[in-house]
Order: sequence, then C-alpha cells, then structure tokens
Amino acid sequence: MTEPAIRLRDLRKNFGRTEIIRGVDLEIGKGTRHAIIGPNGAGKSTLFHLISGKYEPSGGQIFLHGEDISGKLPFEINRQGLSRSFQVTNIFPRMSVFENVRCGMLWSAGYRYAFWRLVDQLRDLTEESERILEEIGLADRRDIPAGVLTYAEQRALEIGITIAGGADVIMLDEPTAGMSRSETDQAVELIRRISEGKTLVMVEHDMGVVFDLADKISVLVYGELIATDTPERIRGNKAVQEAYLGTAEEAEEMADA
Amino acid sequence: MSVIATTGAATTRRATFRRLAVWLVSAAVLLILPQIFTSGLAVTVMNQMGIAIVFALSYNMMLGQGGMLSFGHAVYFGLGGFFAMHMIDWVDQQLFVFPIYLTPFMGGLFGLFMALVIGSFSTRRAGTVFAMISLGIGELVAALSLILVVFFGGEEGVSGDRTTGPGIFGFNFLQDIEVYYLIAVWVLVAVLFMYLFSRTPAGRMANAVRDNPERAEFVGYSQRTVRLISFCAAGFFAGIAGGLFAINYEILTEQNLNATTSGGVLLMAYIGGIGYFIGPIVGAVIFTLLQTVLSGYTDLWVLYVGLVFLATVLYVPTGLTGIMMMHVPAWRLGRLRSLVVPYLTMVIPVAMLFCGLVGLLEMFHYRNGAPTGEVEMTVFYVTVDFTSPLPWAVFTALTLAGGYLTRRLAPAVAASFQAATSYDAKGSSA
Amino acid sequence: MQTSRFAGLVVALAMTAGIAVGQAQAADTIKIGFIDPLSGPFAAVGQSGLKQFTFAADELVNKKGGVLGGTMLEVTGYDNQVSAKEALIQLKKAIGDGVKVIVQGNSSGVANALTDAVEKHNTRNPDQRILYLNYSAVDPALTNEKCNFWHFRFDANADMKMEALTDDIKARADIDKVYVIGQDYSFGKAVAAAAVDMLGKKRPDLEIVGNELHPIGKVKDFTPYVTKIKASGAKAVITGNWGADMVNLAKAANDIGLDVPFYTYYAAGNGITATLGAAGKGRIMLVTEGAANPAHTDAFRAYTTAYEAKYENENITQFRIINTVQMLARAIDKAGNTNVDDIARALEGMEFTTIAGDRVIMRASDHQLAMPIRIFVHTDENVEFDMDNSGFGLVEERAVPVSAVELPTTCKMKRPS
Amino acid sequence: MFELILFSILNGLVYGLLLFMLSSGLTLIFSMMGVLNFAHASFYMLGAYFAFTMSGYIGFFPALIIAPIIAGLLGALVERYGLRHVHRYGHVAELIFTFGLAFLIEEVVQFFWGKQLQDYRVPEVLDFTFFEMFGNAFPAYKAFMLLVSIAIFVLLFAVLTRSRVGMIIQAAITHPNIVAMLGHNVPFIFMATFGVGSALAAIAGVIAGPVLGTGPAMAFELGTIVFVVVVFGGLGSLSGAFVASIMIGLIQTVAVALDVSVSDFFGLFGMSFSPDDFLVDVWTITLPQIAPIIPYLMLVLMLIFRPQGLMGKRES
Repeated sequence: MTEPAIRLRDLRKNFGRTEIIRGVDLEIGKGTRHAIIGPNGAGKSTLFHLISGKYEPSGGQIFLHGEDISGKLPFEINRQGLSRSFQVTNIFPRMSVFENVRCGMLWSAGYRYAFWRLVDQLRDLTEESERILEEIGLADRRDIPAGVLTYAEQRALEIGITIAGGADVIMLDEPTAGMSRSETDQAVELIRRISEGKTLVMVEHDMGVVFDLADKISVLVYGELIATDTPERIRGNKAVQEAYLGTAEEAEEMADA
Repeated sequence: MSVIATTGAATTRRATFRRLAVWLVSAAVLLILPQIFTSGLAVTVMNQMGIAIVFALSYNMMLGQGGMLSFGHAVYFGLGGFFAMHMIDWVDQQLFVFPIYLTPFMGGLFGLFMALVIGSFSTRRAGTVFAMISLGIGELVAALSLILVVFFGGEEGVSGDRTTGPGIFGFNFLQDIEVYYLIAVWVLVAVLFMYLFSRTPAGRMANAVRDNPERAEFVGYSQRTVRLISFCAAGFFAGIAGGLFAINYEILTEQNLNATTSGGVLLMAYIGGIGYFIGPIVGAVIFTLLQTVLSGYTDLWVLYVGLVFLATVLYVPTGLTGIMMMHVPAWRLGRLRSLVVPYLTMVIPVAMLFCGLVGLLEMFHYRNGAPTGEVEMTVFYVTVDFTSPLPWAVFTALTLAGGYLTRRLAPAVAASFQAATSYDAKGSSA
Repeated sequence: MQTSRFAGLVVALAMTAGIAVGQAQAADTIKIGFIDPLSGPFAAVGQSGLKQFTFAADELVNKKGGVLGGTMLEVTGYDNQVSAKEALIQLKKAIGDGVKVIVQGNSSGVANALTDAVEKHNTRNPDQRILYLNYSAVDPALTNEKCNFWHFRFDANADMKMEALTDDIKARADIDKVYVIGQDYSFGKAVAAAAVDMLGKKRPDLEIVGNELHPIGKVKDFTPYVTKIKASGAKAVITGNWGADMVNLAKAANDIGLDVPFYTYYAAGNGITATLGAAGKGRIMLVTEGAANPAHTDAFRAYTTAYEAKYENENITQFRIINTVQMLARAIDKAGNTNVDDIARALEGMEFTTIAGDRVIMRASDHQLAMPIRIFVHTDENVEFDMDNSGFGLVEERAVPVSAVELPTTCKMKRPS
Repeated sequence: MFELILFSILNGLVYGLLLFMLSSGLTLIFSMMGVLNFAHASFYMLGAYFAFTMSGYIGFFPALIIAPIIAGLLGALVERYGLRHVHRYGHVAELIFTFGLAFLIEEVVQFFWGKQLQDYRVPEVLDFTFFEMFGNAFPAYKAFMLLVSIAIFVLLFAVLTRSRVGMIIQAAITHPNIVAMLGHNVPFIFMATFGVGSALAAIAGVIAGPVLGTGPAMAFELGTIVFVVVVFGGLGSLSGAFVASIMIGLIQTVAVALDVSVSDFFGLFGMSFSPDDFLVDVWTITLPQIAPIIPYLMLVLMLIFRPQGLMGKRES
C-alpha cells in the first residue's frame, strides 16, 4: 500500500490543562478529497493548525508523505508540499491582488530569498499568477490592493494564494464561510477544479459543500475522531448522528444533504 | 475600473523605457544642479542631502518595506562610516593602495557585517520587541563608542584626508564640487539598487512579511530570514551612506551613531512618507533644508520640525509624498486644473494663520532672551517693538482670522478635491 | 479628514519654503562667524557665548571706531548643534556669507573637526582663507600635535589648568589623598591622566585613592559615587565634569556630607551656579582664567556692570572672549588689511594687557595664549558680581602666574610661504 | 566595603522606587492600550517644571498635588485628541506619535522655560540630614521620596485589587475586548488611564526634580531607562515592573561600588594583558564605568532570550 499523504498518529494538543485534541489517528490518502466535520469547538481548526505547523503538538506524530513533520515550522512544512488557507481571511492587504498570488508561488518556483533577480522579469511567474487570477475570477482586480476587495473576493484570493505554490496537499479551512448560496456554488466549483489530482483536506460547516466535494469524511468531536468513512456511510453512522444531536441544525442539514 | 494590464510586449517595452527615462532624467538633474546652485553652501547642502537620501532610503527598507521600526539605525551608518574613515586613513598612511572613491562600498560591507551580527538575533521578532532591541543596541553602541577609543577615537572621533588615494579622471576630491559628483554617482547607484532590491523576490517578500508575517510563513518563507535579509540590506546601504559621510566630512564622531541621528532618520523617512519609494528622498531633502537653512533664521527651528512631524503623524500618515500621490488620480483624470482655484483661495487664510503663529512664537521667544532696553526685533523682514501691544494684537488677529477662514473654506476645498478625484463623477473614464 | 490633511500640507510646504525671520545685513564689515550650539541641549552655553561676543565687539571695538579706521566687526551666530557634521556645514555656510574669522569653543571634538577642516580648506583654497579663533576648547592636542597656522587658542588648555590646580594642591599639605572622577571621554581621561602625572611629580607623598570614569550624561544619581569617594578618605576631588554631571555630583556631595574641596573646570554660570547654590559653598573650586571677584580694574568692573545691565540674566562667564575680540581687533589693525595670513602673523607673538590688567602673550610656537590662571571658590561671601542672580559667585582665591603654567609644546607649525 | 554596599542599597531603593513610579504608569498605559508611550518621561519632566514654577508661588507641597493633576489632564488631552486619532493607523504609528510628542514636549519646555538647568530646590523643611550611617548622611528629602514612593505603591496596589475601578482595569489588562462588551466606556477608560499614568509620572518628576536636576534633557535621560524597566520586567506586568525597577535601581548603584575591571576578571584565570594591546580599551573597562549602561545590556539580553520579559505574558 502506498504511503498516505497525511498520517496522524495519536496526535494530542493541550493548552494548559485543557485538552483540545485527544489522540487523533488518521490517514488521508493521496489524491483524495477529505473533509473534517464536527460540532463547534470540536478542535477542527486546532487540528489544522497542528498539521500545518502553526501549533506544536503536545504529543503524537504527523507524517506528510511518510516524513515526520511534527514540531516543524510552518514554512518548513509548506516547503514539503503542504499549503493551507485560513478561516479568517489572511492575505497581504497592502499588496496588489496579483502580488498576493505571486507571493504564494515565489518559494516553490525556486526563487527563495533571491535578491539578485527581478520579479518583473520572471515571465513564468507573471504568466502563472495571471492564470491563477483567471482561475479564481479576480483577473479584473489584478492591480488593486487586496485589502479593498469584497469579502467573497478575498476568500477567493485566499484560495488563490494557497494553491499558487502548486502544493500537492491543500488544506482549506472553511472556504465558504460567510458566503451566499451563489457564491458558495462558485467556490465549490473552484475547489473542485483546483483540487484535481491533489490531496485536499478541508474543514467545512456547510454540509452541502462537504457531501458534494468530499471522497471521505472524518468526524471530530471533543478532540477525538469518532468516524472516518465515505459520505454515504457517515450519513448512516449512529455515533455521528448522536454527536450531532446537540446541534440539531447541522444534523438536519446533514440529513438533507 | 477595467485598467487591466494588457501585457503585450509593446506595453512592457514602453514601461521599461519609461522607467529607464526616470533614471536618465535623475542623472541629468544631478549633473545640472551644481550649475544652478553654484554657491559653496549650496554644494555643501546638496552633498549632505545626498548622504541623507541614501541613509533615509536604507532606513525605509526596514520601516516602509519591511515593517520594522528601528530606533537605532544610525549604528550601521556610523559603523560603516568609521570603517570607511579608517580605510581612508590606512590609504593615507600608505598601508595599501585603494581608491578613496570606492571606500563607501567598504563602509557598506562593514555595515552589512554588523547588521548580520546584530540582525541574527534582533530580527527574530518584529513590532515592539524589534523596536526595543534596536533602541537598546543603539544606546549600547553609542555608549561604547566613547569607551573604545582605539576604533572610535573617543569624543574627537576619527578624521582623515580624502585626497591622498589614487584619483579618478583627474579628480582628487580637493574641492567639494568634486565630492558632489562622487556623491551624486553613489546616490544614483545606491538608489537604483535599493529600488531594484524592492523588486526582487526578497524585496517583495519583505512587503509580504510587513503586511502579514503569519501568512508569509504559510507560503514557505521564514519571516525571520526575510526580515534579516532586509535588515542586512538596510545595514549595507546605511554603511554606504556612512562611507559617503566619511569622504564628505573627513571626520566621524560619536554623534554619527547616537540616538539623535537615529531619530533624525526616522523623522526624515516619516515626513517624506514611508509608504512610497521616493518618500524618504523627499523627506531627506526637506529635513536637510530645515536643519541647515532654517536653523540660520530661527533658534526655534527644532520646534517647527517637531510640529511638522507631529502634524504629519496625526493628519498625513502617508507623508508629503502621500499628499502628492493623492493628486495622481485627479491628474490621470485630467481634472487637476479644477483644483487650482480652490487651492488658491486657501493660500491666503493659511498664510495668515501661519504668519500669525510664527510671529507669536518668535516674538515670545525673542522677548525671553532679549537684552534689557532692546525692544525691537525683526519678524518677516518687519521690525517690530515687542513691548507694544500692537504687533501682538496683529499676529493674534492674523492667527485667529486665518484659523477661522481656513476652517470655513476647508470643506469646500475638500469637496472640490473629492470631485476631482472620484471616478463616479461625471465623465468617468479609464 | 481631507480638510485637515490639506491644511497640514499647506503648513508643511510653507515651512519648507523657509521661515524668514531675517537679520539686517550691514555693509562693509568684517564678519565673525560664531559657530557653536544655538539650539539643543547645549544651547544655553552657546547663546550666552554669542551674547558675550556681540557685546565685546560692540563695546570694545565698534563703539571705539572699529578697526582699520572705521570698519566694524559683525558677529553672526551659526548653529552647530555641537555636532562635528553641522559645524562643518555651518563653516561652509559662513565662508559663503563672506566670513573671514570663525570663533568656536564648545566641545573639543568639534574643535578638532573644525581645525582640521580649516586647515584643509585653507590649503585647498588659498584665495579664500579663514582664521579660526578657539576661545574655549581645551584639548591640549589642538596646540600640540594638531596645531596649525590658522588656529589660535585664547583659553588655557587642560594641561595648563592642571598645572595651576596641582600647584594649589602642592601648597596645601593637608591634602594627602585625592580622588579623580570624570566623564568617560577624551577630556575626562585627559584630566585624569594629567592629574596623576603632575601630582606624582609635585607631591610624591600624595596618594590618589580613586581614579574613576563614568559614562557622560547617563548618571542620574551620583550618591553611590560620592559614597565611594567618602569611603576612600579623599581630602580633595578633581573633576572635569560639566553640565548636569557636575551639578548632580556636587548635589550628591552635599547630601552625603562630603566636605572636601572639589577642583573643577566647568562649575559656574548658565544656571549651574544657581543650581549649586549652598550645596557648593566653599566646596567647589574653579580653575580658570579671568577675573570675576573682586574685579581687578575699573575698566573690567564697568564692562561687567554694563553687560549685566544689558542682559539681566546673563554673566561674563567667559572672560577669554573679551581677549579674543580685543586681540583680533588689534591684529587686524596691525596687519593693516583683512588678509587672513597677515592677521595670523600679526597675532603670533602678540603681547597684550587684558581689560583686567594681566599681561598675556600669544605664543608664536603653538598659538596658545600664555596667561595666568586663577583658582576661584564658589561662595556667597564677598561676591562683587554674583552669577545667575543667585547671590553666589566665584571669588578669587589664588592666582597662578604665567610662568608657572607655561608648558612646552610639541607643535611643528607649518607656515604658508 | 560592607557599609559602602549597604548605603548603596539604600540609595538604590530610593532610585528604584522612583523608577517604579514612572514604570507603573507606563505599564498601565501599555496594558490597557497596547501603546508603549515614548513621551511618558516627558510628563515626568512636565511635572518637575510645573512644580518648579508653582512652588515659587504656592509652595512645594501644594505643587506636589496640583502639578501632577495638570500633567494628568494634559495627558488625557493628548490621548483624546492625539493618540485616539492615530490609533487607526496601528501600533507602529502610535509609537511614532509618542516619539514625536516626546520630541515636541522637550522643545516646548525649552520654549517656555529656556534651555538652562532650573534652580528647583529641595523645600527648606526637608533640607536637613535625616540620619547618619557610617559617617554618610542620609538627607531627609530622600527619606521623603522613599515615603511618597511607597505611599503611591500602596495606593496603586489597593486601588487595583480592592476597588471596582481596579477590577475593571485588571480585566481590561487581561481581556480588553470583554470589558468593552460589558458596556464600560472603553474610550473613557483609555483616556483616564493615560491621564492617571501621566500624573504618576508627573509626581515622580515633582519629587525627583530637586534631586536629579530639572532641565530639558531630563526626560530623555530617564525615558530610555524607564523603557528598559518595563520591557525588562515584562510588558504589561505591574509586578514585573516593580521587580525590574528595584533591580535596575540596585544594580546601578551597587555596581558603582564594586571596582572590578575586565582584566581583573580574566586575571582570575591567570590571564593578563599588555597595555599596548589593540584591545586595551576593552581590558580596562571597569564595572563602575559601564554601570549606567548595564540596563541596556540587560534589555537586549532579555529580549533575545525571553522576549516577554521577566514576568510578562505577552510579547507586544
């Protein structure tokens, strides 16, 4: 069997005495679209932060393509091919939209900390950035500061920056949060397109989006995984339904989806 | 709003040409300036401006480009300068042969080296921590410079003779005007490279880290390394400025690396506008004028500089360059002319306010230190008797009337500005 | 928002355009450029010096018909902000304004920069030479290894003052232990070195129980230093401290109750005398040239009275300024023209009787004015002219004659042909 | 030697507590508003100058009360019409604003009072020797300073831990957003904090002016040291500021008493250096010589190894 893209082994995180992640074991196969769901406060974002290196695990291990990345810094993990977006929009507000995307690909394109090359002369970067702008539908916003974009546009840019580096593992933290129905539909299409042939991990509250996109779903409740399975089986899973009873709305949504 | 760049080859070439033209024009201006301003003082002031420009731009590589607020940038300026000064001395003592006109580069390397040493720990964090470390280092180095006499020469500093090394094109830098051209060349080269740096991956990421250090980490960049690179580059160019200082003044003292110099460069960059590449250039020119020219007219010049600085921070955080840039949209839209009349109507009240305030300040100041029996002083080329109530009344009236009219007229002017720059106004184009 | 921005713009631009609080320019004068701090932390001393120069030029030269049969002296201030860099800029500015003679005194660092710059300028621009009269910078190097033809010093240098000071200590057998404390920079170190050297020669029996440097301008509370001095059993303290460092040292001594004489160089005038007040009474000794209390001549008495009448809050703190102006005027007359080299030659070897009746000589070998040095004590008794309107002033205790303080020089003067 | 050190410790305490009066205000302001106020020591200076001028008319003790009140009101105005305006541009702009303010206040003080040192004296009632210890006099005024400092410390402690206002302030320090939600008028609290902080600095100025000197440079001289104290103690930590104040007060005074040079230190290991050595300046550095710059060294080291400071919880 091939090595999964991401493997978590007994991953733990506590803040002071509060345990947020309590021993998570998970394998995310290469090329799958994997969604993590769970009620509010279950620790989904914390799990994301642990995998992407924002937080250091209190225990356990994280493997990316079989390599132990636990405790590594975010930029080291990113360089190994994992790129993530944020739940709260996290862009470079004073730089232009185009530059935001270009910043996302500088490292992976091999330019690193070069101070002897001029970015404007790097044709490949310009063309690739413009391609991504087209893809995320911001081509006509190319030269305005990212900080003045509308919310939905910023969410799209967030994804643009995340995929710009061409990472093969992409993690999206609530990519459609706060979007209208039509905006969400567009976002889903975008995510589907950009995750083609890549490993996608996402946290999402919108069950429609989850069941639409995901090949596999994990359910996180109070820092523990109670199920990991295909969408159909998750829908029928007793434990999952019980866990969601507290938050009736989402349970309903899940039933609807 | 469909100003999408049509990235055709022709446009790119035109843009490149335009950019090149800017540099050529700058070079021409630098060449012609001494023909216009011929006096010895003008050359002295321009030399100082050149040094200040390089120094202020190097500072902005950190503050404006990299988001690092430093209270100790003079350290690299001074250390680079001291090293260059020693180089000049070694050449003078014939320890080795080295062209004097290249010593700023050596100063730069020394500045770079020191920035690397200090930056290796100080750039770990940005924000307040960085600012405080820079403050502490600045104080330490300034204090040590008086203790370590061998390198810093104590209070007298280190001096030398710039004229002994091998010359260039028959120049031996005997006269200030020769030094002017040397500085001009260095300024042009240094500014060009600082500009180009901002266009490199390292320079772009400095902006990214300034905007959002966390996100930069998630696109593969260590914020610390990005900051360190900017910091080193800033140290390098500050060292070059220090080297130019060494050649121009032939002396370096503790004052070149103390808190006053560090504070001065912050003032320059901020008044000029840290958000624009040319901001610090504007700031350096203006600050130098204030310091060398205004100080000849009034003892209160530092007070005025303080007022201008605080007004900038409060009302125009984008600096003087920001004010100019505010008018770019109006210019693009071809509506700049519509602003002429409203601006002219403002000139009189503002001038009144300004004259009134300055008059009051100057009279009060003069009265405090005046010799007994002398009651006359000159304000704005007018001789007044400061014991009589008349001038006080006149200046107070000017201040009040000017202030009132300014407030009254301001909304109208602001409205015309809005109209001139807003895209939604009639005839929206582009 | 837009409004205030715009207002800010206009004010800023107007200021840049230059504030004109102009000075009238008289024609046909000999311009003297006073290059010293007129703004910033040391401005008090600079402003006071400028007043003394202007007054001396007006009272002693211009009112008596000027020089060269009617040419007036005009003193113009140039603010050097006690920075070598600014001093050099202001020097260029002064040259541009047609200044022939510059005077400067505050900070030996600036003086070193200026003398260097003047020499370079004069060598590089033989037709535009300027003369540098140093009225207060006491670094011995200026008239030794760094001497040059266009620099003249009208103050006694640090070594001469130390010579006088140690002579005084030599005469007081009760002082058998001395503590030397100073600011950690060239002058402080020079004072310490000279004290050790000269005391060693003059009083081999005397013990130097402490020799200490502290950072300049950084010590807020001198109590620990004074405690240490007291613990050492010192019978006298020698210090080159000036400004706040001097005041705070004296105040701490008063608080602790350290009742020994403090031999100082710069503990008077410009607010220091008033601030010291009773804390320094009988304790602070000042080693300097000049003659304050009692006035030696009626001429000096009249001059001082006139000055203090004109400037209520000012005092004649730098007697040497009077000498500088008078000797310059006489040299110009002797040269018969305003050629700088001729004036310099006229100054060389000039013998002169000061307004206070002392005979002084401008030594040709190193351009150091040879003059008597006096030891004053800070007190409020028998004070003819107090300082800072405080009731306290400096009363002359002892005069050390020229012969006792004349020192050999290492100067190898290069004269223009 | 022992008495020297003991006496130095006493003086160190006086100085340390004075530093605390300044650093407590700065810490309060920082905790509430996240602003490191460069102009804090300027209010210390204003306090001294106000009291100097007033004591000529109304006497020292009324001035001790009124001068800080005026300085506090000025501080509140600065917050209301300056800082609040700049707040929107971020912390760096705020820091730069206070830097400019410090610069301007120094100039304004010179404008009104001139550039000379002021003859601000210890009030006559307190101008006597309180006690003598090993032949060294301890002036009554220093005892008075000690007393005022301790009184302020106790008062501050009581207000912060016992009163409702103190509760709000403490809550605001740890959870600034929650307090706003509870419906407290946060802008007013900010203004008041800034005012009180400035007044605390001014009290320090009133009582320190006669001892440490009253001149235009006094703000800058002490300002950086106060910065060192709050950063070293840990930004936003009152107890940290207290410990750091006392520490720096003691270090500065006790280091002076210990006459040790670098070569003495190396001498312990049997190394010695010739006086012609290129680095002779380094070997001859003594502890007293560098005593006043030790705080900066401590600051830099602390920030490198523990950026949150001695007792701080957050970094910036």
